[in-house]
Amino acid sequence: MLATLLIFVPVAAALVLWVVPVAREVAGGLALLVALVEVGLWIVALVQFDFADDRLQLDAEQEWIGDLGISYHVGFYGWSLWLAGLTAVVCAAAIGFALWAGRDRARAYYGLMLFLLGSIAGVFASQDLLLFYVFFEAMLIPLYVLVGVWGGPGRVRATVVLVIYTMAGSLLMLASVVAFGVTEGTFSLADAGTSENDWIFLGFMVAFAIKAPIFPFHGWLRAAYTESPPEVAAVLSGVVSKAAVFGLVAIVLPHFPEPVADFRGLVLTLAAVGLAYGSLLAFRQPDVRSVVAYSSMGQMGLITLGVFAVNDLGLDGAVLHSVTHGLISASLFLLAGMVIMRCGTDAFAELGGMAKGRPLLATVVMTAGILALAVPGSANFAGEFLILAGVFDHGWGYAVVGATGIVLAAMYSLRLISGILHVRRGPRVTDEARDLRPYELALVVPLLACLLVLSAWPAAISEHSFPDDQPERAVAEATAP
Amino acid sequence: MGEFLVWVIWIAAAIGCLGSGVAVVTLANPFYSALALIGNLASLAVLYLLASAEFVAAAQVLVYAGAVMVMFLFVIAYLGGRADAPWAGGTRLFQMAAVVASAALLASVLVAILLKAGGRLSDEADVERAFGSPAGIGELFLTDHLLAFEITSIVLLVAAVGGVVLGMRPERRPGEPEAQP
Amino acid sequence: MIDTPSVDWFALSPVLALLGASAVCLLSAVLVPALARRTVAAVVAGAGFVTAGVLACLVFDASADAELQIAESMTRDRLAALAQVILAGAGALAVLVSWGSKRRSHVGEYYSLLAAAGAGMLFFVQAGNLMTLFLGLEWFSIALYVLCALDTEREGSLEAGLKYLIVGSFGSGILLFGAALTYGATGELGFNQIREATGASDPLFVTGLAMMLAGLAFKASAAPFHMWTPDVYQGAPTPVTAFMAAATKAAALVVTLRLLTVAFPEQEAMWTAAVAVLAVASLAIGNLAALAQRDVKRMLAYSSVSHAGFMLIAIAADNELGAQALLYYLIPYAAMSIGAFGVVAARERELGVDVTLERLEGFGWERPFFGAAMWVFMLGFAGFPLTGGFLGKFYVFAAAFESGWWWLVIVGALATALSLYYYLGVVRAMYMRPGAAGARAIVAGGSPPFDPALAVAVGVSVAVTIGSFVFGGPLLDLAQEAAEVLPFS
Amino acid sequence: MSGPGVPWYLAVAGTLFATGACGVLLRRSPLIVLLSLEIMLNASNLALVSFSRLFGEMDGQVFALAVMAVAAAEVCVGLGLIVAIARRRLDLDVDRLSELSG
Amino acid sequence: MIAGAWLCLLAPLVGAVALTLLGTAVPRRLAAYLATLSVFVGFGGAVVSFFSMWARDPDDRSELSTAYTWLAAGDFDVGVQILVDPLSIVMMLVVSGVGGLIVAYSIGYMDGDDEERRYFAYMALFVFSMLLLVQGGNLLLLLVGWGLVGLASYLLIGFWHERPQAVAAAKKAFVMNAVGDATMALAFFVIIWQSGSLGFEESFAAADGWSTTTVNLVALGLLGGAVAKSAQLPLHTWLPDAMEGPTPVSALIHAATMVTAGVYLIVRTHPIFEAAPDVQHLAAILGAATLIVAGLVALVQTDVKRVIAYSTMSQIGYMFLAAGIGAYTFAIFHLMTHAFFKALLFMAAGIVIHQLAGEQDMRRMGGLAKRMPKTHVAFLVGTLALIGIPPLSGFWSKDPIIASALATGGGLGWALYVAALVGALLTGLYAFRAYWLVFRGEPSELVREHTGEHAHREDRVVTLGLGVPVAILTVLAAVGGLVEIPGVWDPFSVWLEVVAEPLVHPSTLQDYGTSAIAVALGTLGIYVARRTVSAGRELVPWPDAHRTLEHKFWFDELYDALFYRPAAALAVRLRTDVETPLIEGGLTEVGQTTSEAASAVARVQTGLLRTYALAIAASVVVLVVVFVAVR
Repeated sequence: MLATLLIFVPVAAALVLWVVPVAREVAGGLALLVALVEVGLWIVALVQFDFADDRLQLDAEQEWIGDLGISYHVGFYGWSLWLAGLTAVVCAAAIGFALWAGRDRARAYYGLMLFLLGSIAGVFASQDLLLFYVFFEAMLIPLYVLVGVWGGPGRVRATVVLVIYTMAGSLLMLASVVAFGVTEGTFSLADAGTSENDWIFLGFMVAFAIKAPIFPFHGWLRAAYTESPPEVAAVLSGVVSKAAVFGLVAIVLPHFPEPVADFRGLVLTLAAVGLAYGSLLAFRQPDVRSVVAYSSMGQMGLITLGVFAVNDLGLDGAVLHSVTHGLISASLFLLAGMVIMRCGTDAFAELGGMAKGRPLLATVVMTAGILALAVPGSANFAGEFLILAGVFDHGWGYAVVGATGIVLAAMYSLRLISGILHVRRGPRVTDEARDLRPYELALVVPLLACLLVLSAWPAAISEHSFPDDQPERAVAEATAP
Repeated sequence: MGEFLVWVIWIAAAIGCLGSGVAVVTLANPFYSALALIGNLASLAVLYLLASAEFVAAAQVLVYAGAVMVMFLFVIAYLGGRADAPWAGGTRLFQMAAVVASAALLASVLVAILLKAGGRLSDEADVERAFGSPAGIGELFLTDHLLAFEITSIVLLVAAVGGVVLGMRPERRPGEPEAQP
Repeated sequence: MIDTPSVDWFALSPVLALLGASAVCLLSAVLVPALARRTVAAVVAGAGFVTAGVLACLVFDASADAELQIAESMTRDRLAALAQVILAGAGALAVLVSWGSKRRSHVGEYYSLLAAAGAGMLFFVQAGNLMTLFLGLEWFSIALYVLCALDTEREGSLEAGLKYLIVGSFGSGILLFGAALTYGATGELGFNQIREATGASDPLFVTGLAMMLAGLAFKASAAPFHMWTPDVYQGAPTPVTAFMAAATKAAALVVTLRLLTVAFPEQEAMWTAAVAVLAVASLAIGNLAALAQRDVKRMLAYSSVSHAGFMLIAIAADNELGAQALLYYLIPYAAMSIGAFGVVAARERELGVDVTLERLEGFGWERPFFGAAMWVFMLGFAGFPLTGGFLGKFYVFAAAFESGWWWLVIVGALATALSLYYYLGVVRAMYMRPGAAGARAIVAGGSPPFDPALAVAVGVSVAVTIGSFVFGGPLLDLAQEAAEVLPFS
Repeated sequence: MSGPGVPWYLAVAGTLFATGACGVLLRRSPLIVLLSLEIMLNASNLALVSFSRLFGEMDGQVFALAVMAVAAAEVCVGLGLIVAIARRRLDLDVDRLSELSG
Repeated sequence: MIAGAWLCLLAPLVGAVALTLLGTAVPRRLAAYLATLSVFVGFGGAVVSFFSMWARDPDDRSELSTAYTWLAAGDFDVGVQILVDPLSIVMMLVVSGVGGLIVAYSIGYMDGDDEERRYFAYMALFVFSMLLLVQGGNLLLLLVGWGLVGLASYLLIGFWHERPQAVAAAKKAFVMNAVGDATMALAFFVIIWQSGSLGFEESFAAADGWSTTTVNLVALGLLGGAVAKSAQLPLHTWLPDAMEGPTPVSALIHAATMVTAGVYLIVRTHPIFEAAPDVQHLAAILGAATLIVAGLVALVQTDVKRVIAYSTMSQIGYMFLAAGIGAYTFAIFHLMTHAFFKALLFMAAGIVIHQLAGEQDMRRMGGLAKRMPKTHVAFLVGTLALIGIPPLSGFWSKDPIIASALATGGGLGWALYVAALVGALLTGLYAFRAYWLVFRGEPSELVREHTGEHAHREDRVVTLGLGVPVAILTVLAAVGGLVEIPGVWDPFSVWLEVVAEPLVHPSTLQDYGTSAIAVALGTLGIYVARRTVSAGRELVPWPDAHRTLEHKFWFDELYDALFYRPAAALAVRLRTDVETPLIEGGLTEVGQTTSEAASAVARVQTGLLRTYALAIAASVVVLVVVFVAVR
């Protein structure tokens, strides 16, 4: 029941916003309120959730299309609950940011944001293959408009590439969904068996590889992340990309054990290449958002490494890192947005020296940057460590690349921090560029606070994701040599 | 003897039919083309007769060659039969393609017929004298093909309405803007 | 004494209702004063379509078992009834879209022809033998030829009318010749009798099949028989285009399905392959050509070609799931088509010129309702979830996969990805290039009159588009009941 | 039946059909295109009539009669259109009717 | 005892967090006091732990305390746990004690800086991190502390963030340390892979059963981390640059505590190194190489802080040497005394620098002995302790290391022995050169300007509180070595032996003989340095050699050419040659191809009726032909 509420409360609010003509302030306030309610609902869900129980919880099921075995079936496992929580928190911050930045055409905007929130929650809750696909695609609808209408000057191309590229992947996945569901006779994730078909597997993989994105399927990435409004980029990189993680863990691993084993080398290689490639590119990008964009790509490669390690360490690490990466990349995008609001640009060439006289900004940017580089002790580090320790089973090379990634992450994160904060004052940094306001702090600090709390106790997630009898165990057994 | 005569008539009608058909397609002036079509229809009527379709043949001459073609001629006369060279317009390549396509259509149909010719096609049923008579046809129209009969009338009605609507001078009040969709 | 056959008036009642409406409209053109003519004619035509739809529902309900009547010239079954419901619904929406058009002349005749065309389609899907098939086809075709050309003031309309007439007659001629050859090969006209009479490898028979397939594909505007479609859709009055896009295709595809599966089961290897090839060609050509369009109606025309491709995949699947998919697909497709053309009509009436993508600029923000509706239709066409278009595509893919046409599924998926560019292009034009000065300058005479009928039509279309997704289960059950009448092996 | 057999009729029908098609493909005057279409329909009629004779059943003849009516209907609409076009002082040339393209 | 240890760990953390959260709500001075207080509370905790540990039986001097599970996945779990044993207590005392003194010193030193509060928050964070490093009860927590000290180091080196060199140095330090973190992490992955745990006990116990390759890999990974953190060859280049930070930072992080963490790591994980003797010897060799190279480079440096920095590298080289040959107790002993005298040197230099308004170039100093007598005494004590002149602390701790090298024997032992002795000579040279340049000779223009009419300023420095910590450290540097006198008493070794039993035990003869040689060499160095410097000559008169030393053996240039530039170039090349043309350009190309195809298809649609009919006719023909053919 709670799962249903998590999905449809924001969707209903979106419909209300679209239909009822309210003032822009009211629209924004309502949206923020609903987003906070969503966070509250999630907390209720967290409290009600029994992590010792490995069954689906907070679930609801309603037959939808009987003859093909399709139903509206939602619910959470421990690990997907965390992803839902990430969604609620990041979306609330993003909506808060939008409220502060003052987006025009408020009703349309906030409605779309809420719709996006609902559909992402739907992705993480769905337990039916077709339902998953529905939400997976539904996410794109608001994203398309949000980027296309409220984005930067290159938004049209960005949206075209984003939507067509990701849809091309999703449609191949639809083919796979059809093939798998028809073969199995059901679309229920719980009831469906396993498949040995490489092609069906590849259909899913391509979709998730594009969504994540994994090298070399990331052509849409830079344009989409840099042309979006910052808060949309925050949701896009922080949360939407995690839909791929959900897909991999909920669909690919349990239902395609043999293809997973066969293609593991390839996927791990691509993920490792993506990690190194994204990190390297991030190191030489000219502006803040591009850096975050490519670093996101690298981190998604890392998460993929963890998922395809298919063992406790890798999977727990992947979930943990999904959450932490979601929080940190959202924070960084929001911070980039705040910098842009002040200086009109996020190009390093025109920034710098902002630490002087802006202690709050400096502290927050520094904290975010340090978390982003996964300094040991941070939750990000914990996730990264688990993932690499997990993937070590499958070859030390991946771990070596991952370790290189640690160094590269340090390089680009420090460059990012210094580019904003340090050395001489950039040409666009004027005295009007004030320190962070309390409202802005209220947006970013909770995200960072979540991360710090998780840093103190990463086991909160890593220990409460996959209870006994995990799906990945089955995979491991099926694929044991 | 009767056989021979039938053959002669048949061949004459077939030649007339095909020749006039070619004439319709190739003559420059629509007026002559229309006249050629009348010839074509008439020779077809002969073929119908030879195939024991008396009523159809009669209808062909009366309805088709009579009524329809008269309408045609009226329109041609109304518009002034402007000449139109059959080989004008379009590239050479296109014309070649058109002819080749028609020839291919012909060839494929003929091949299909040829492949079948030895079989059932040569095995004609015996028919009574009444075959093809108005009575027989009328009965069919009222029984098995009742619906078809009714529909034919509707089709004609629709066409009539359409012809009237299209051919009518548009009622336009002075100063009225052009009609919009 | 001739034994006149007993006629199942109930089964014919939808057709008759529309014919009656058509006749009343025609009379109104003469009897009703000019001022009230539009109201009377439109209401009568609308009522005719609604009545026909309701009656078709009743027939659906009462026809659990399929029946052949009057020497197989007519079929009474759920397949036909469901198709009739869809067609009648499309007609009713088309009437609503037509209401606001600024037509001054021939109003009565217009609605009369619209109702007549609808009646023809309703009859067409009931056809049980080759003769009724041909006659039904000509019935609605002739009405449509006239409707296309009815704006005699506009060159484009006349051009569309003549093109449609000539190419259409050419197509009908081929269909007729094919029917003749089929008759020659079997000596039978009824579909079921043909199935029983056939020898599988009869050259005349397969030639006939090929030609009839071509003729029907022509009506469904499947590539490469589609080339008339963009020209005619663009030139014809927009409400007529809406009706044609939704209804003609639906009727033609349902009849294609019926003819192929009922009369030609033994040639299935042959025609499924042919239909698959047509489907691929339609998907490729329709989508590619649509990419290059600036005129929205023309773009939608090409999009209808690509959708014909999708639905042909369902036919090529040659299984019950495919039939179900086709029948379901038609529901949202018809709604989306009419809705989309309805929105185009709204813009057209606002600007007084043809609607190009450039002229849609800012439309979404100026007219939020129409903008949002168009958004829904485009998403539906593109097969996004939350619209029936998605479930339709999904079922088509499922059907194709079930009969082993996995590569058709891939082609369909890629084609959909391609189609996104232009569907979203419409959204892009409406929302993302706000208010170019040029578009406002040509608005004819200030703000357009509120057109409740059009709004209702678009609203209903949206409701059907989304509703068919949410209530996909029950609708698919209906489609399945309809599909059951077909004799799949 | 005496005289030529059904295949001969069919041969004539086929040839006629191809001739009509050729006319549609080649000619620019809509009037002659209409005439060519009539030829195509008549070719079908000839086939129907000969098949009707082949099977000794009159269905084909009935069909042919219906086709005749349809042909008349098409001509009626076609001529109406041509008149309307002529009234708009447009060239009676199907090649000139190519505003709608692309 | 455990409570004391926890208090020691958490007090600085509380201080750091409180300062960060309170921000400008606390006055600057109060912030400074809070930080100092928190560190001294930590020191108090450490002292408590020390005494309660002292009271225990030597076999029972180890306790592991787990607060909660920090990270867990499947069977793998790591707690927030601290290990209290003699080794960690020594380290706790040094870190919190010396740290407390340096933080107290900072109160005066940083007085008036714009961002004092931030500074003290960072300092407290550093002390917490360092304590976590030494107290961490498992390898992962050790790595966490390891990373956090690197972070604090980064923050503090770059504290003056408007100075480009400072920011660059901070980044360089962090990145080089990240390399070390990465190799350590890799070693840990191997350990997890092999033993499924990161607990000290479990992994050390498992190490015996590993293959040579495995254990070598693990040890190499750990050594990589140690080398990076302790600025040993070849990952040493960041340390001199790190002198861009405030001087107390240099004293605390880059002399007394953090940089010696590598030594702690080797001692802590000695079972692994002992299982991989080749790698352990490598550590010794690297230490020896570093002590010579750093000593040589220090001969020509002109920046007083850099001289001390190189001397730090050099001294840590001794410690590595000791750890590498298994003289663990001496390594830690030297670590402790080094913390005293090196912190003292830095703080004394800091006073000088403070006095001279930030000037760090020794060539512009001179003659300060009379003008700043107290500072002079402190510096001199530090210098002599560094050189190893008895009875100062350095003498007691360095000579046993050299003697242990002798006791190791073999070719390696002799080589190390010679290197260590050469190092002693070098130490005397560079240390006394610095002393002479700064304090003796004629006062320079600069010195006169800043000390002439304001001679009382040293007093002001004292009143600011700089004097007290320096005085304490002076005492410690002087007498801190007396806890271990070879042949007389060895409580320090006994204290530590329960943690790490040394592999070598130099005989008394070796000890005293070596001491004699070392002291002689040191004195020789002093003498030569004094002669040369007072004559105004360079210690290294040969131009080529001088230039090589000035360029620090071209390590920076080498790394720049080997790693940084290729990486940056690769990043740029990837963008220009892969990302833009292939990944993004590929999409554009697909788009263009599609739109070309689209216009081609649209061109076919000529608008000419007859082409439409032709298409239909042709298609029908094809259909018919195919159907008839395949029927």
